[in-house]
Amino acid sequence: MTTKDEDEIQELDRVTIRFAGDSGDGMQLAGLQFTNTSALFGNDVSTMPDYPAEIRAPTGSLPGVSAFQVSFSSYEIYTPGDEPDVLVAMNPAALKTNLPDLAKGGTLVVNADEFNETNLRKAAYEDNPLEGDQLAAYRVIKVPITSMNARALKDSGLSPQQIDRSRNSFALGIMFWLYERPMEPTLHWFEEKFAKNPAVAKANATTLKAGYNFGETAELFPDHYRVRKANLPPGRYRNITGNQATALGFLTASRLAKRPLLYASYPITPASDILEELAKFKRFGVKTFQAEDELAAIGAAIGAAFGGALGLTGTSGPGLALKSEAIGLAVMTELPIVIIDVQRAGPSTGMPTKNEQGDLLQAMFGRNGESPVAIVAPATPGDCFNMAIEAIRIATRHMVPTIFLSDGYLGSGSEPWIIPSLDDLESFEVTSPTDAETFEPYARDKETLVRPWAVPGTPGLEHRIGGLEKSDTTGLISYDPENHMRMVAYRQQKVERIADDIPELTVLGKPEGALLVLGWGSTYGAIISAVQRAQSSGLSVSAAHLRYLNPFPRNLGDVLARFDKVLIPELNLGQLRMLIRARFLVDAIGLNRVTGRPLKIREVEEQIYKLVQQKAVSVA
Amino acid sequence: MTTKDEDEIQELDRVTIRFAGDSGDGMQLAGLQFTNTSALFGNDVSTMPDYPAEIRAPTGSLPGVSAFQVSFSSYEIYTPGDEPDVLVAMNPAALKTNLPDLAKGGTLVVNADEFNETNLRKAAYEDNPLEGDQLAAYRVIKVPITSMNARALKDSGLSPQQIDRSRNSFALGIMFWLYERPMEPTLHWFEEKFAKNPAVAKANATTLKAGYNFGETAELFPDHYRVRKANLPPGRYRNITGNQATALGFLTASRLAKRPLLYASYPITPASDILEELAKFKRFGVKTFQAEDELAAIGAAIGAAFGGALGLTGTSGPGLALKSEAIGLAVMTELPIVIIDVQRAGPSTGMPTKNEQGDLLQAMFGRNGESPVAIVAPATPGDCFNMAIEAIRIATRHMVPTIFLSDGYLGSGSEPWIIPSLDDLESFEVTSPTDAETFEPYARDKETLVRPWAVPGTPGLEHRIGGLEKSDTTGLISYDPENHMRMVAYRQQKVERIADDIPELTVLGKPEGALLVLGWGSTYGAIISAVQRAQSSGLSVSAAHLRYLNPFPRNLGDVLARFDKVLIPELNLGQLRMLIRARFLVDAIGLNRVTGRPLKIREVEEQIYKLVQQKAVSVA
Amino acid sequence: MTSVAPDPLPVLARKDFVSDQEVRWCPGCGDYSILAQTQKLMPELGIPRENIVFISGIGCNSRLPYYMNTYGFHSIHGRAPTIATGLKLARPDLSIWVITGDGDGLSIGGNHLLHIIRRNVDVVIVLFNNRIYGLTKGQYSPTSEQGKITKTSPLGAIDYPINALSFALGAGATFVARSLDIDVHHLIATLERAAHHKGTSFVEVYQNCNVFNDGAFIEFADKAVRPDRTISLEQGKPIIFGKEQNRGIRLNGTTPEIVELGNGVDESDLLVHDESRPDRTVASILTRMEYPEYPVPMGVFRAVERPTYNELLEGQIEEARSREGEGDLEALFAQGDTWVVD
Amino acid sequence: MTSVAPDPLPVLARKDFVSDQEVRWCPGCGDYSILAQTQKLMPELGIPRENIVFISGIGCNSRLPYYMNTYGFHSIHGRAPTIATGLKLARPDLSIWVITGDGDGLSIGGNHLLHIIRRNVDVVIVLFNNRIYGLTKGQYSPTSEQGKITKTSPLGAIDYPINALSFALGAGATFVARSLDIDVHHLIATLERAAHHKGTSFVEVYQNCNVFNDGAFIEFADKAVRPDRTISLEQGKPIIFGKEQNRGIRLNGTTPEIVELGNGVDESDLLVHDESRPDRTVASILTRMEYPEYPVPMGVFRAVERPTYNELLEGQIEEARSREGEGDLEALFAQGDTWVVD
Ligand SMILES: Cc1ncc(C[n+]2csc(CCOP(=O)(O)OP(=O)(O)O)c2C)c(N)n1
Ligand SMILES: Cc1ncc(C[n+]2csc(CCOP(=O)(O)OP(=O)(O)O)c2C)c(N)n1
Ligand code: SF4
Ligand code: SF4
Ligand SMILES: [Mg+2]
Ligand SMILES: [Mg+2]
Repeated sequence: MTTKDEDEIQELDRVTIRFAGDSGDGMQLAGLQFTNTSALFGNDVSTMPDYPAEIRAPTGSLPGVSAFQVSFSSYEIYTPGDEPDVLVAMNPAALKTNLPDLAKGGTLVVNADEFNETNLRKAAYEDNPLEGDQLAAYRVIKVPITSMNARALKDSGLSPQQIDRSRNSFALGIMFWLYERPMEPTLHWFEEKFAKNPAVAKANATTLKAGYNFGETAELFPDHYRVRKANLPPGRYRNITGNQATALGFLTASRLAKRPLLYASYPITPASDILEELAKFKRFGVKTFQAEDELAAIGAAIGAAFGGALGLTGTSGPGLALKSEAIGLAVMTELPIVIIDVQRAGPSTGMPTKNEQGDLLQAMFGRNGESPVAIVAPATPGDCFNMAIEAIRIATRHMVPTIFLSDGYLGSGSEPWIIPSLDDLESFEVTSPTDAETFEPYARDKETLVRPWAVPGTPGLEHRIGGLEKSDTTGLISYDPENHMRMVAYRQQKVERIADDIPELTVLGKPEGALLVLGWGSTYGAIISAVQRAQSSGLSVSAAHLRYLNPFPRNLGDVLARFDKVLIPELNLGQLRMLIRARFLVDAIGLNRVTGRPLKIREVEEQIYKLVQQKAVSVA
Repeated sequence: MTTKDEDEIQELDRVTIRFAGDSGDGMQLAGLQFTNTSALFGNDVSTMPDYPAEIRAPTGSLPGVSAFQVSFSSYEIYTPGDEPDVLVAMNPAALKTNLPDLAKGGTLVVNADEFNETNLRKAAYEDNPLEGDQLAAYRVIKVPITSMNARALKDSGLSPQQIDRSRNSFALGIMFWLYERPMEPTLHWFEEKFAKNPAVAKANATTLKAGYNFGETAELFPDHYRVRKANLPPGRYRNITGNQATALGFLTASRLAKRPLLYASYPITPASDILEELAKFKRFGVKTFQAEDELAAIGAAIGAAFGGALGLTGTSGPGLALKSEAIGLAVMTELPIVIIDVQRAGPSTGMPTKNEQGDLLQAMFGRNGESPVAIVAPATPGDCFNMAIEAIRIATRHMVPTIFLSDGYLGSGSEPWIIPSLDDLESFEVTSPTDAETFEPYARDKETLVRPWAVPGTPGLEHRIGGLEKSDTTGLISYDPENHMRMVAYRQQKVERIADDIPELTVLGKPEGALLVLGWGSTYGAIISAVQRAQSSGLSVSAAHLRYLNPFPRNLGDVLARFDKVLIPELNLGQLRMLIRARFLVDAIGLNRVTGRPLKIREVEEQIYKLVQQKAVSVA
Repeated sequence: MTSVAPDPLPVLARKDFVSDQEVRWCPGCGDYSILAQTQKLMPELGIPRENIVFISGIGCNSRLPYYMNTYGFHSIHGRAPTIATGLKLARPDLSIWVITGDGDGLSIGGNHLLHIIRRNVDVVIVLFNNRIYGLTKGQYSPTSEQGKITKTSPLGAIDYPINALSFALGAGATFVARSLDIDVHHLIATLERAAHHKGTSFVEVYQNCNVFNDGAFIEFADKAVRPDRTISLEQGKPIIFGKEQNRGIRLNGTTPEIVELGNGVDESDLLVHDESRPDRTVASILTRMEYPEYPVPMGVFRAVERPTYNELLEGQIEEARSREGEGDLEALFAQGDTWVVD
Repeated sequence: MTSVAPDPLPVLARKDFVSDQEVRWCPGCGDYSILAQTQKLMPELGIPRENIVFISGIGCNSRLPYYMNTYGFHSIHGRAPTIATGLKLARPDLSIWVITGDGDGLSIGGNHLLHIIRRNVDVVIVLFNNRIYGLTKGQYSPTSEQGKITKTSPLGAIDYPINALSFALGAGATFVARSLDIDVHHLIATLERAAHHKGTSFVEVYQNCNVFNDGAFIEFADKAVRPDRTISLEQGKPIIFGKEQNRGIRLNGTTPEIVELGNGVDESDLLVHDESRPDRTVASILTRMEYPEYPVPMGVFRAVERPTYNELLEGQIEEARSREGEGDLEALFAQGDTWVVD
């Protein structure tokens, strides 16, 4: 998909760059600036940061490597790219840990200055990879970034240490030149960010330009590239991470439901951002509570919900495990709390900064007794906003604890997001009874089986709830066998009937065919991209993505029935697959990657080709 | 099945009696004495207590009723009976709560003295049920037990209160006469039990005999009954409850594995007995630790296992929820702990004294990430002994946390148990490495994938474990993507391969046919009885009972494939059914009762007839 | 569902706080008295019934909310303080009471108790201390004496007990008091003080479990010996006790001593009780006076003012609003770099 | 897998306790020093390396076991004391060290810390107090000052902080001490004392997190001001401090006062430090002396003897055995009424 143009400018549809360096090298900043610039320029973008687990591992060490991947394109994209086309490696450790991901034939920009003996030893390189044939498969561009940056800034008045700290801007400058990006937004950003320290702002500006000029002047690069604007839906955009979108979504839900929000949480990677984000919104009346642990956090959410507020708690997998018992209490008391789980790689502490979809079955079943909850899962960073609102809508309309299953990849990844207008968002009524004459705490709506949300402070509605089995209608304690059977069934059916209140599952592609690729959560991008590619090669394959996991959309069975085969890619050993097989007795096939990394388009594509071999039908 | 004999003695195959009265009425004692006497006499027996949830609800109140059901027979039985043939009701509240269960045409022995205005009001009776037609469907025997007991003891020197407290012995005396039981064992027991208080011992003896004589003399009973000895497997027997058998089983496992046992637990109904039982066994070297909560209890078990001891913890459903996170740690560190879950009715606090099989999916999936554990489930009270040993054997041989799924019905129900001889029990070797040269903490056995259990105190084997992902073989921390995938797979396969080390599933009845009734846990008795009855009516039905739930016995798929239909009765909404459907894509049918009560033979029978209608085949 | 204009505040009586649920503790249980005093106190507080919430964990004690005709929440074991915290933060207008036990509050729930107290969330906590697990039928609890024989300690408990009030003071409690189930006047007065305190009020009530731990407190709490074996703390007064009011407590350095009045010892030598001492040392010394070495102090040990967590949180919201203005959601949506695609 | 006769006990050196794992704290982190002192101390203890176990929870601090060439367990957040308890009960022969942090030990793990201390399980607990959550990148912790601005408290923390040592004393700790990451001699001496104490030894170490809470202790811990702003507690000695050793602490009633020596005030007026006071009051007063009001006491606050939980448990087993004889399993199987079917 490359077209050569007269000016030594190659036109590309999509490029993926990974900036990799030491934690101290500012790779996240460089990546973000590249992202924002590309987005402002009009590309579609998608990003994925990759932090080390250690706070600050020793400089130059392998565990200290920090990376940021950005994919930008002239068409709509859904993932930050399977593998980078360009890798910027600021030191040997960064090269070592990231090279395996670089596309064969890809471009490698290395900071040659850092390939000294000490650093090579820290990265456990026996020989200098820049010498010899090790990198023959790549286009290697060696740039003495450290020294060129130092030269550019020799008159800046900054200390050598400070000077070194702007090497990332030099590297960014090179990339800007290589992909024809404007420098202005970044120059502007330097001014704002370092307002208190104009010398630093200036130094970064200087070296950014130096890098840019170096790209233009040096003959290291045979040509440079152009990625045209994407044809995106019109609107005002910003770049947003999933965790930001989650925070904004719940804040907005509180506005739409006209109920105050209490967010109670205990910090845990990769969910902490949400607490940190919401803590900034005090002027919106949001209350945040950093609890002593996860049990206390959900307890507080339940207390808030009992008080008529939106009780929200958030955590990651190990914290969800700790909340299990209390979620059961919310099931029994039928209070509308929402539990955010930003999943990470498990089991146990696992790999806290890595990604996985390992908590679906925990969310479904991780409680004693028959204890159904509603579950939703956003598909993209921006979709976290929508599904947060949906989670609150479902919880409050159906008086049911609702689990919001995000993951680390969604949470820290970003994409352009059309800034919504409040008027476009539907507000939903949440009512509480006030009539003492007719009030019964466990009287149920005939249609939805929902009990009333009676709130302290309402005269005449004084009542008691708790974790013991309730008597139908009155809510008093009951050990009656048939009452228990009835209540168990009510709780189950209440959740099942939510299916009437959520959208049907839409199929991307033809409504029937040889293969349906069914996914959920953050694998959306990889699946859609793979299916679109396969479709454009004429394969009879469609995709469907579940954003509602309990209950399933009401037409799911019908959708499944119209395909010969069903493939379920998941970042676990087959959790959705198990639910689908059990429910629909469909021999769904799994594509299961549990590596801590996001799913790749190619992995899905390969499976599609395996399953729909030779079966290609012509597309009319 | 009744044969009249010359002496007005009717011969019966099986009788079920329920003693019901106020919590203070000593119904449990009366029931137990009847049980022991019947067992000593040679009947097969099966029992079920039914305590109120309150410690001591107000005398005479409905929630204060306590009951004990015993079934005894001349053939092997597996349940305490679907419904009592005889109900002894010591007051109106006992009548009210228990009458619905009495078989139509059954015998009702009531303490007529207690049907006074106060008691009737407490039991919310508008009219005295002993007057009028309310009880027309039963054979009602009104006995003024209170006054007759008082008369019998007027010279006992006891206070009126003390005298009233032996009413249960009077009632027991009547039952002894009615079913031709010897009084000696009970008289002997009074002497022992009240050794410090001979006046009380004597009073109980006196009134027991008075009751017996009343039965003989009064013409209230048209005849009395005989239930002949059962033809049980030979051996020395005792009566044992499931919780007792559990405690003995783990104690024995410790002997067989030659590893000391630490039982760490936090009290919770219905699991507390096990802690109380094991606490008595200090002379066996068992250590018990009443922890501050369930999280601490499992932590202590993990610590003990790290130290090379058998780390055991026990709880009920809500406590299992609290242990979730730590079970994940045991999965990751591959330490052999055993977690007992004596299930009770949920969700949440639910109905603590009632029964359910609601925790199977929690046991399977209630943790973050892919976190497989082994699961076993005893089928009868006595089987708790065997499966406890199996749990330890599996945990230690496969270095895997193992969940022992009992339930309240098993735990407090009892049955005759052939006292084993230690020589008949196979000991199993549990080894720990000592060779520093070859030791690697996460080197795996090729066959079983099991890692070595290296124990502190062993020189040269110093190593570190924890909840972060481990590097294959070395056990060092690893964030490597492919290593994670491999380790996730190892942990999963390690559990799957336990299937090679457990017995195949046996089928009761023909190995193929129209219907297989597949069960697990405490429904065993009801299922077996129902299937045997259906078989003897010529139906093509067999039964199979899973005592190993993860992994399943290796032949389960084959077994399922040989039947047209599969019925899975469970005391939940279909948890095993879901696993079976997902795994084998078999359209298994559920029989799901979630009432807090044990399954009834009749309920299973009815389903069998529905599913194998008219299809009866002749039995050769 | 038509809402009517509220009547003028009705005058409530005890019976208005009695729910329609039959009380189901063992006959003779100390819980009855605590319930009765609590119900009696409620009308005195002048708080509309609908603004009162009782939250409990699990245990015999934790059944109390069912018997109060207020809003109530019988939650899960040990977690009542967390629910109370969430409710208070969401609804600072409510009067919130936490009912807990020695097991619920000090065993499984110890951490939450610690943290609610240190945060000084404005709730009343009543801990029913019967030194046993009642509901689960008689295992030892964290307040059981060492050596106590129970179902789970057939050879005697080997845990060293927790002193609930020392624990509360250690957590920084602003209000700490102790009372006795059977001393009904003292009990209601103590609960009333707790109700009026702003911040976390922690009240331990010695409660007899006549089924599993009968007479746990009888040696000093029995009416006949109570004046000699307990102290009724009174604000601003020297600490005097005894049927004859002839004995007192003096501090020798930091060690309390029992002294006889007379023979050169007079009231001025005695420790003067002051609940409001900013430092908690003296209160702490008092909490560690245990029978039989000392008479057992009853009453309010400490009552000081410190901003509550809920106030501080509301304060931050107001501050943020006054500084940055009411939040504008759409502006927030559009924060940072934005661009337009048309 | 042949087991060999053990060599005569080798003399170990610090390097024998250094594992092959690369240390991964931030450069400049106070954890390095605590690790170094711990490694240095180990050979002094004369305990075979294989009999030492380090158990930690989660946090930066909790990485320490990886760096010790002993047995180690990096467990889950807050639960290290429970694992240590189980291990000690199963294996009383081992020397067990618990490594925890202000978040791990006092937030999520507060209850376990309370209970292991009150039971007096014989382990050493070292709490790295950096007054911040390090590993999760800078949220406030239960020891953060009120008003502290962090990621989760952009307007300042509103929690009232926990004093770790007061907490430990309140839990009935038999050994309580405090030291400082950068005061290496004091630190190793303190850890050594803790190692030799029988029962739960609780040591708080002020630890600088130079990334998220740099300089948290610098105001009094900086070498230049340390003599004037801290106290080095010494057993049996009057409490004197200051570069010139010219100031001391006197108790006025129960309130500590700073006094200048001279002008009629001499050492005999001062509080004499006695770690072994049976009553914890004075130790408690010392733990609550905080900068800038007071100089900060460092060293051993309390060291008293009380039977350990593990000893008591072993004792009960021996007692049961000597009274009832070794358990006979088959006799136990056949307990109660039995009958024979032939
Ligand atoms: C998670 C959990 N663990 C254990 C239990 C069982 N349990 C209920 S109440 C209780 C202890 C009660 O003791 P306490 O708080 O002193 O209350 P009391 O009954 O003495 O009033 C226990 C262990 C439970 N309900 N939930
Ligand atoms: C159940 C659970 N909740 C939350 C976390 C996230 N977490 C890890 S360490 C930590 C706090 C660390 O603070 P501290 O104990 O003070 O250790 P430091 O990093 O400061 O040494 C938190 C909240 C976790 N790992 N597990
Ligand atoms: S068991 Fe004890 S505490 Fe519980 S209700 Fe009965 S007497 Fe009261
Ligand atoms: S974040 Fe702080 S405590 Fe953690 S390693 Fe870095 S400096 Fe040390
Ligand atoms: Mg209690
Ligand atoms: Mg910290």
